[in-house]
Amino acid sequence: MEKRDHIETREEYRTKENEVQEWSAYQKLSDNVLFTSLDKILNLGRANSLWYLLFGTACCAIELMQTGGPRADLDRFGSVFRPTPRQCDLIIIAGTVTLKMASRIKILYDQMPEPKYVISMGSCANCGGLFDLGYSVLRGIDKVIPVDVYVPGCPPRPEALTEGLLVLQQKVKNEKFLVKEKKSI
Amino acid sequence: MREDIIQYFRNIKYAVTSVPKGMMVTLKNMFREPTTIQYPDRIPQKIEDTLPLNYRGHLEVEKEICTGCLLCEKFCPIDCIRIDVHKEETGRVLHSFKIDMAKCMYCGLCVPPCPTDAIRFTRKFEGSTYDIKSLLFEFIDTPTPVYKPNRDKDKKEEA
Amino acid sequence: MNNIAITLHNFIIENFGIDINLSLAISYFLIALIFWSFLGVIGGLLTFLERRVAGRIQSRIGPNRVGPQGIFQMLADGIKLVLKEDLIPALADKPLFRMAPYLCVIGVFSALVVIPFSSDIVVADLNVGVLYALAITTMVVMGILMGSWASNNKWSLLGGLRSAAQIVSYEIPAALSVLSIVLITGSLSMQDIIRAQGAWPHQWFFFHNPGTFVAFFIFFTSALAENNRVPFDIPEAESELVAGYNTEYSGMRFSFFFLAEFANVFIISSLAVIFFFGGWQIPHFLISENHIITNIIMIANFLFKTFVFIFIVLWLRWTLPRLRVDQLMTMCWKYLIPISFICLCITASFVLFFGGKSMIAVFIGRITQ
Amino acid sequence: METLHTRLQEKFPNAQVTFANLEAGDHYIIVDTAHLHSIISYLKIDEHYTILMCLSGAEDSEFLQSVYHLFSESSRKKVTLKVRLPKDNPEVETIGDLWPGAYFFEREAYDLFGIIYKNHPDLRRIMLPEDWIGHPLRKNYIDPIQYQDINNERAYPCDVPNVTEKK
Amino acid sequence: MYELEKNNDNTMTLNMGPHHPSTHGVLRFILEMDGEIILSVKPDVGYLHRSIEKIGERVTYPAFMPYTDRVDYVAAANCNVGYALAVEKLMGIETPERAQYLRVIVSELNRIISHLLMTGVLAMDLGAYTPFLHAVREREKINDIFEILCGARLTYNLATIGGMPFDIKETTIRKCLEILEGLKKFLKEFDDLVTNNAIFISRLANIGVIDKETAKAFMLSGPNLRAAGAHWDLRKNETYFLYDRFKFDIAVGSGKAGTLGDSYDRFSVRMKEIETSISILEQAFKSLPSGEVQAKLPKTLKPPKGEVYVRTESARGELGYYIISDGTAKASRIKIRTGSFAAISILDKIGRGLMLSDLVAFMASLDLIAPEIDR
Repeated sequence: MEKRDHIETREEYRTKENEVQEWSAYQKLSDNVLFTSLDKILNLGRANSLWYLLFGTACCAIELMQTGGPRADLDRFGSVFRPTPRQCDLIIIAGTVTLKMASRIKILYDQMPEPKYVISMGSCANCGGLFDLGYSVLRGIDKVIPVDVYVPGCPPRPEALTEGLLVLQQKVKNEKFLVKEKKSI
Repeated sequence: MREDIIQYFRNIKYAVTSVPKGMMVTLKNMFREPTTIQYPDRIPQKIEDTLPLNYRGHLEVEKEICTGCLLCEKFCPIDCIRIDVHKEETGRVLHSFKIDMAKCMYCGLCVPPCPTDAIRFTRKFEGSTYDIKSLLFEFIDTPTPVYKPNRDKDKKEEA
Repeated sequence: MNNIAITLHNFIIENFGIDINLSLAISYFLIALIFWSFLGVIGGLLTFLERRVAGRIQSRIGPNRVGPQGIFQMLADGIKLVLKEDLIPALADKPLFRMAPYLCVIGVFSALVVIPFSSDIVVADLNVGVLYALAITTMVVMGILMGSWASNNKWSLLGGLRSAAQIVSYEIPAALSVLSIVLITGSLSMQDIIRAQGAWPHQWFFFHNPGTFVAFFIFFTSALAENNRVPFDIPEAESELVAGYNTEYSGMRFSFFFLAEFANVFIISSLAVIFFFGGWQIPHFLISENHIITNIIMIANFLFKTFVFIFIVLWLRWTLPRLRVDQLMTMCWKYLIPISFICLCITASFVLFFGGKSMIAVFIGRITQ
Repeated sequence: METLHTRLQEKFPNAQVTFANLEAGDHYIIVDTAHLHSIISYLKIDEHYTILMCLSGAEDSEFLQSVYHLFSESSRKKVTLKVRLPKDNPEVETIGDLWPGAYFFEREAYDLFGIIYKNHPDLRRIMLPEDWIGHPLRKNYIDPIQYQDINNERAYPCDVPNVTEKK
Repeated sequence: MYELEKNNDNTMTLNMGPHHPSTHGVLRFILEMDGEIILSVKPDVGYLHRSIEKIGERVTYPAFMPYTDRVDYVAAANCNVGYALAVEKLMGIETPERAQYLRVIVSELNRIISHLLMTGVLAMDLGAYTPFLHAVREREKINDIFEILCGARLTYNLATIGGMPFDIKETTIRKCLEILEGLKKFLKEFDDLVTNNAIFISRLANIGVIDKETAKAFMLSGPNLRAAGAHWDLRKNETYFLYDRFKFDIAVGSGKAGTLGDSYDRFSVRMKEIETSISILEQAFKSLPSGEVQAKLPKTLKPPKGEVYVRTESARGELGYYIISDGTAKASRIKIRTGSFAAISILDKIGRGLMLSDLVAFMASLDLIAPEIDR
């Protein structure tokens, strides 16, 4: 979909390490028992409901389908696919990203509401992989959008992607969500 | 006209009969055991152990038997293997053996040429990480002299 | 004791002795709160149920990690949706965009007012209950159309237009098939319709005569279509229109649409039960002296029947492909509406010749003569 | 195929039709650029080579080539036709009017080799974005490291500094 | 069916893709619409152009094998063996009989899972998600077989030039036959659920009718051509890999639901081909000869100067490799002619006058796969 004209571009991408240092004052706040326990509950909710975008670029898309399929069943962890980026928390970059496609993926990423996560699935999305030799392939999706979890494999088998999701869930659970909200005020 | 009317009722009949048929199939499936393998925790056996022996998972290098012949590096079309061999007084010494698992395409072109099976596939497939740099596998921690298969064979014969 | 709001009102006046108007307001507010949160829970539960049923049909499991058997999955989804950023597209019509999901929810939830859960528990037993239920659920189409227009997205717009055409068309066969029931009972009140039926299958309007028998299927089909469920989910057809009218909605607003859809499943199933399957009617030997116990049994009976129909809705959802727009219209205007007229005629003739007695009663009467 | 070659020579005396015999694989016929369209339509209509199997661009040392693989269903024979085009002005007549499906193959050859097909209704880039520079399958093409605002250099750790001792 | 009037004032331009749930990857169509009716379709491909043909010139002949996997990842084995056949023909290598049998086995297994995916996805595009997951369930079982054979699930890299790198064991054959038995049962169930469903038929019948002449003019091949009524199967008409030793019928469209060459025919041809493949596999397992699986080759492959165009019947039609060798270890040009690329050009001609929902069904019935189009 081309929805260039109505995108609210958010310049500030998550810069993970800097944030923690800058807002150390809020960290003390977050040590508060109430905050931490509330954070825990909220994060548990968020982590167990990571809806991913129905979107695959190449070979890994087939494994992504099969991960959603009966054998691996991502739905067990509360992950279902949604066709539109507006309702997604997670975009799984499944496969090769060409230079022509890169800007489209950035648009898709921009269309997703915060908080949003990115899993880079497979060698091609990680760093260009075997198409490193070509001229038209982006060497790593992290050149365009920030990546949270890298899943190795070419393509990763469904269990490997499931593990990637679990690793991401762990990351979501350890985030300090309420404090982040404070920051924007 | 008459055919149209017949068609009209045939359509109704077909819709009424075919829809329940499909519904019976889904109902049957509902009472079958789900085929889901509940990775990672609710399974009787680790997935790794259920995979066939020739599964192409992550690569592994046994540094003790690496001859430093660089064949695997040569056969890899995308240069994801980097071997560092130095010539020292005692002979050739392996200083580093890096495999970039983030870039590797798991094609298996590097494994057959190896004369000693030092580089081989494991059945590991898990390796999700927050940091792509951790997918650069280094197999040599301390400089290791390369393995010389011929001399070893001679020794065996003597014994 | 027709109206629990009045009961509550009396209770408040007796115990707290406050102004009549105020206590009426309080009691209605409380009732509204209880029923709305009930429907919210039902809606959430249905999302979970749908995923589990779908899972089993597709030989997988479905959500099973949050809580025992994943029962708290809906809570996790709820938390997440509330915490999501509320995106409004830059070129959207903002007031309409904000309003649309609420309109949808209001349309669906207001229908609950006339749904009798037992002989006593009904918010308001309107004498035009049937009309009200059919009319107020149509408000959903306003919400959908509004949201789709306001999104400023072509896919949404297509979805909204499809939805408008669909819901308005299918209103006709639904109303016509319910008309057969009204013809028999001579009343538009839900309670009267239920009271005209009995606890046993042969007393249900479903088996009343061939007209009502077919009318049920027409009603159910058109109710499904009004609810945008498969095989009539063309307004949000995933593979065609991305996500249809809710393409641009995110977070809380999307969850309202979502909740409205699932609440609507409950509403249509309960309407089917009320009109054709005897509603809360329980056999005589289960009616005890204690009002509360009787009511609880009635509610359980009603909810059980409703959930059977909810299951059928979900089952259909995961079996059938969807129709095309023109096929949908063809089905409505060429098949459902003529057939529902025929049903109406059959029922009318039954009422005329047998005085509203059911087919089985007439049959038994003939035998015993 | 050689008989076909002689027939073609008889039919088109003005055209240069040469037969190339190689060490291995298929043989092919090199035809004149100006007569390509008439030769192919002759082959399709009179010789019943009704199937166009493949249309591709290629490059040898001096020329760009447009290669046509034709197939006859009735006689089960294949024929490979080639035209050689100068690198500075590679122009050849389109055969899309004979096989409409060829338009897309021609667009691909245009995109990747820069071969211009005359009378093509819609000769745009097909694989690469419109603002791409160069025709990548030519031998002297250098891969870009910058496209729009994306820096496409190899990133660490994929690019470990190469310190390998090689003999 | 519909009056088509090009009235520029009242049309809507709709952008479909590259992220659209029904475009199977990253295709993009610019649609000119009058309400729900499509006036023109402009395919915009290339979002997955991965420069495989250029890479073919940069790597040696054996090292290109993994790249052929990625040409068509749904039927990777077909691409593998096709490439191996092309290079063997260029070099004049004779492949051992058992290796040829193995190639037949892997290509037919792969054809089954490719067609399973296609039929499943077609059902999904029509709104039924369950048949898709059932198809995926059966796919998984055959994926397991591939895992046992070559160690990978999707991108197999299972052929070497001059043979096969693995041999098939007795236990694997038994397991394979078991799965094929299960598959037959599944196909019956699938017929009840999808093929004979009234809604499904009404969505596909008479939609996107391609007649034989148009199909040939647009260079269609494989199942899409056969659905138009052409008795054309490279396995039979241009025998390779000892396909002449097996008895099987060419599945041809019959037009039983509507017109010959409509979407339903393309669907049912694929369903029939699954059955054909099962029977070929059963014959192959019965008559598998013993012997070597790898021909003797020089250490570095340097084909002589020359060129070759070899085509095989892949799951999506004719898969042709056009290899020009200049006598070195690297090819001078590798062109891959695929079925989907030819099929995409017909969308505009047939797509005009369809409704949006029909276009989705039509596209799914053509079985387009993005990497095959873009390579």
